[in-house]
Amino acid sequence: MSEQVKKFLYVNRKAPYGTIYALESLEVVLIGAAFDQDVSLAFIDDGVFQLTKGQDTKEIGVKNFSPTYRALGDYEVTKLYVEKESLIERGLSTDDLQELTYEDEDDDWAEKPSIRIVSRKEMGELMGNQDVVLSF
Amino acid sequence: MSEQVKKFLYVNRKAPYGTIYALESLEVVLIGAAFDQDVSLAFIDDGVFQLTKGQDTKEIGVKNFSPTYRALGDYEVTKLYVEKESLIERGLSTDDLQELTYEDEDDDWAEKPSIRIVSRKEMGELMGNQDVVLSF
Amino acid sequence: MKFGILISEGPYTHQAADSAYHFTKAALKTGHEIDRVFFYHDGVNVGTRLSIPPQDERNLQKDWSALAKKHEIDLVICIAAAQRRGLLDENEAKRQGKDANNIAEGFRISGLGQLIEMGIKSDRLMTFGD
Amino acid sequence: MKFGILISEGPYTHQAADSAYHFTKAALKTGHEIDRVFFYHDGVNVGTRLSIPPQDERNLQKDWSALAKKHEIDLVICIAAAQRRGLLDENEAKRQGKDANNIAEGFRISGLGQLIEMGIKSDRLMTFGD
Amino acid sequence: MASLHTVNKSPFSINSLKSCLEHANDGDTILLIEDGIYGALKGSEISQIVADKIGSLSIIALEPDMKARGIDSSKILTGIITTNYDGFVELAAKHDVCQAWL
Amino acid sequence: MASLHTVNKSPFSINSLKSCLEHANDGDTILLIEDGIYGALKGSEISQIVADKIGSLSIIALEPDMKARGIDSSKILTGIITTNYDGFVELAAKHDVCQAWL
Repeated sequence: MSEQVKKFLYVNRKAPYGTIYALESLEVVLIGAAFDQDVSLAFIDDGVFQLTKGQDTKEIGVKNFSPTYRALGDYEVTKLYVEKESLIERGLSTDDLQELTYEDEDDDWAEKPSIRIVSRKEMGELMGNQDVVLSF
Repeated sequence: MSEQVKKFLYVNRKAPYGTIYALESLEVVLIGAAFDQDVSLAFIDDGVFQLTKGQDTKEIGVKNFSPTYRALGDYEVTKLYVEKESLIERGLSTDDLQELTYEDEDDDWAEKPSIRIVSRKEMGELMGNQDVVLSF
Repeated sequence: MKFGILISEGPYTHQAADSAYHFTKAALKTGHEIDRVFFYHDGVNVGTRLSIPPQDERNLQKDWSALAKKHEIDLVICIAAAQRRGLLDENEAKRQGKDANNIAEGFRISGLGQLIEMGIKSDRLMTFGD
Repeated sequence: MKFGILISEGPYTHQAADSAYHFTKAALKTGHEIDRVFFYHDGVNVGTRLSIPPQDERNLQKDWSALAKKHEIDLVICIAAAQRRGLLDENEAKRQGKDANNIAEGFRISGLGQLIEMGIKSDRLMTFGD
Repeated sequence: MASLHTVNKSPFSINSLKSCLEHANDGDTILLIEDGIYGALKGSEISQIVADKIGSLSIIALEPDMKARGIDSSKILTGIITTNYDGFVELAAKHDVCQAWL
Repeated sequence: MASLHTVNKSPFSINSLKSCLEHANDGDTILLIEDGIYGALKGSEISQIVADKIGSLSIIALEPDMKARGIDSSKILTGIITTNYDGFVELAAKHDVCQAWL
């Protein structure tokens, strides 16, 4: 099924919990990981809120899916591009984000960060260099 | 059922057709008219687009409900407050809006305009002087 | 004090039905009355008994049905909004020639007049939507 | 050229299902192929046969079913999204112990893999949503 | 008369909070719920607009929604207080009317 | 490579058009559909931001959605052209990838 390798970009622009898009985007990413495509995730605008640490949803009765981002490395989803300007506009810094890592099989399974902070200009260029863009 | 007369304000903040809120708001207003309450409609932000003239929905296959606003006078819904600043921000003037009128039974059925252009400050004061506010 | 609750968005997709549920529980706990909850727009979809949320998630339909039963709350689904979106009770299904219905226990279908009446009779009308 | 279509919002509430329909018709008319339409998020609600829109409005479920039949388009509803929202076929209803189903003719329920596959196999993936 | 306004949208994506701030009357209360709680963040590009209104308006954030989103009191503007669902009910009861900015 | 971006939200309510304009690359096309066509209006508070991009980007508005909303060509910015659904399909085919700003 997957002779062809395409560049897939998942663009996340919405905050978690207020709407379901962040969760259902993650569900696509997890299933998509089985297809051996070249996968990247982009977090821009309110999408950067998905990656914040310390989420505790007990009192709103909704499932906390933020730990799932930490599992992405095991699914070989290792390129999470986070836009610097989106963080700054929201008063956030990289310290507010979860630490996400993966083990690089080409580098003796060294643990490496999955989150790559990029500028808005770099994010635009990344978007322009894809075969399939899925927006959430 | 309606011994009590309350001030009802319907606040319309969304554009027509892209989403259903404008249409379903109008459906509430029409049903609500039977209850003999003191009804006002507010059009602010993108809600002002609901009242523009010349809407022609044939090519998108969606029902054009803009003529229904002209029927509101017959339902004794005669106070449609439109915010001046919202028009200006969108490059609109009152010339872009439908002419909506009602016949004033207290004034020998004289035909009078239903649309009242108000400032943002006046709109805020109107909102603060209601018993029930329904938002769409 | 008597509250009326208007829910304007479907379950899971927006948090509105959750927020309304937590508000309603808190109101009842602190000694207030909830007469009626009115479901409009996509809110009508809260009342389908066919939803099957994942086991580790809340079940909003069941939560609302249980709360309504316990506290005798009137759960009213707008008929016009429900027809557009495919939420039917047995009578409506029969009348419209449909071979199935999907309304859940504790919900009933009625007209928009019930929303206006709720606005008139309640001390405060609370809207949860998108 | 081969297009894949992703519909992410429910009918009537958002214009997405309309826009996707007009795009699909235009693509077919101008000589392109539409392999599959994938319904995700509230888009799954396009596939209920229980909706009864007002007589003077379009019927999006019937429009999609007819277009799919005429042009042999695969209309796929995401199973995970559908379960949350109460959209079931006969098998799912049986498996889950539900007493009714509501899927319309021409639609089928399947997994998210069908969306990824559509992305791989189509020349362009078009998203219509909110 | 005083109104309780609820805002449930992120101010970075949607204009609800901005519109609410421009329409609320002195003495009104704005309760930030769901994604609306992001309007309480300090150091953001819209913080100053919110801060300028604190005082003439009472601005309150719903704790359960803050916690869900990983935001504690240290991250929000001085002068914004927090409450829980019981407090939400109390606010609704003590204001004359409630208006939702959807 | 060039992308076709679709924007279906009113720029007065939601930040999709703004974000799209800031991320699109020179030579890309933005197609305004549904409530997105309000982004083509001239004389609005956001017109200048859009006008500044015309040239480096191609900005196109979907006629059926303009007509539905009572907007004719006289009301839109110079340099924005219009198309119908057939044109939408052609645009999608001739760009390398399509990205929806929801």
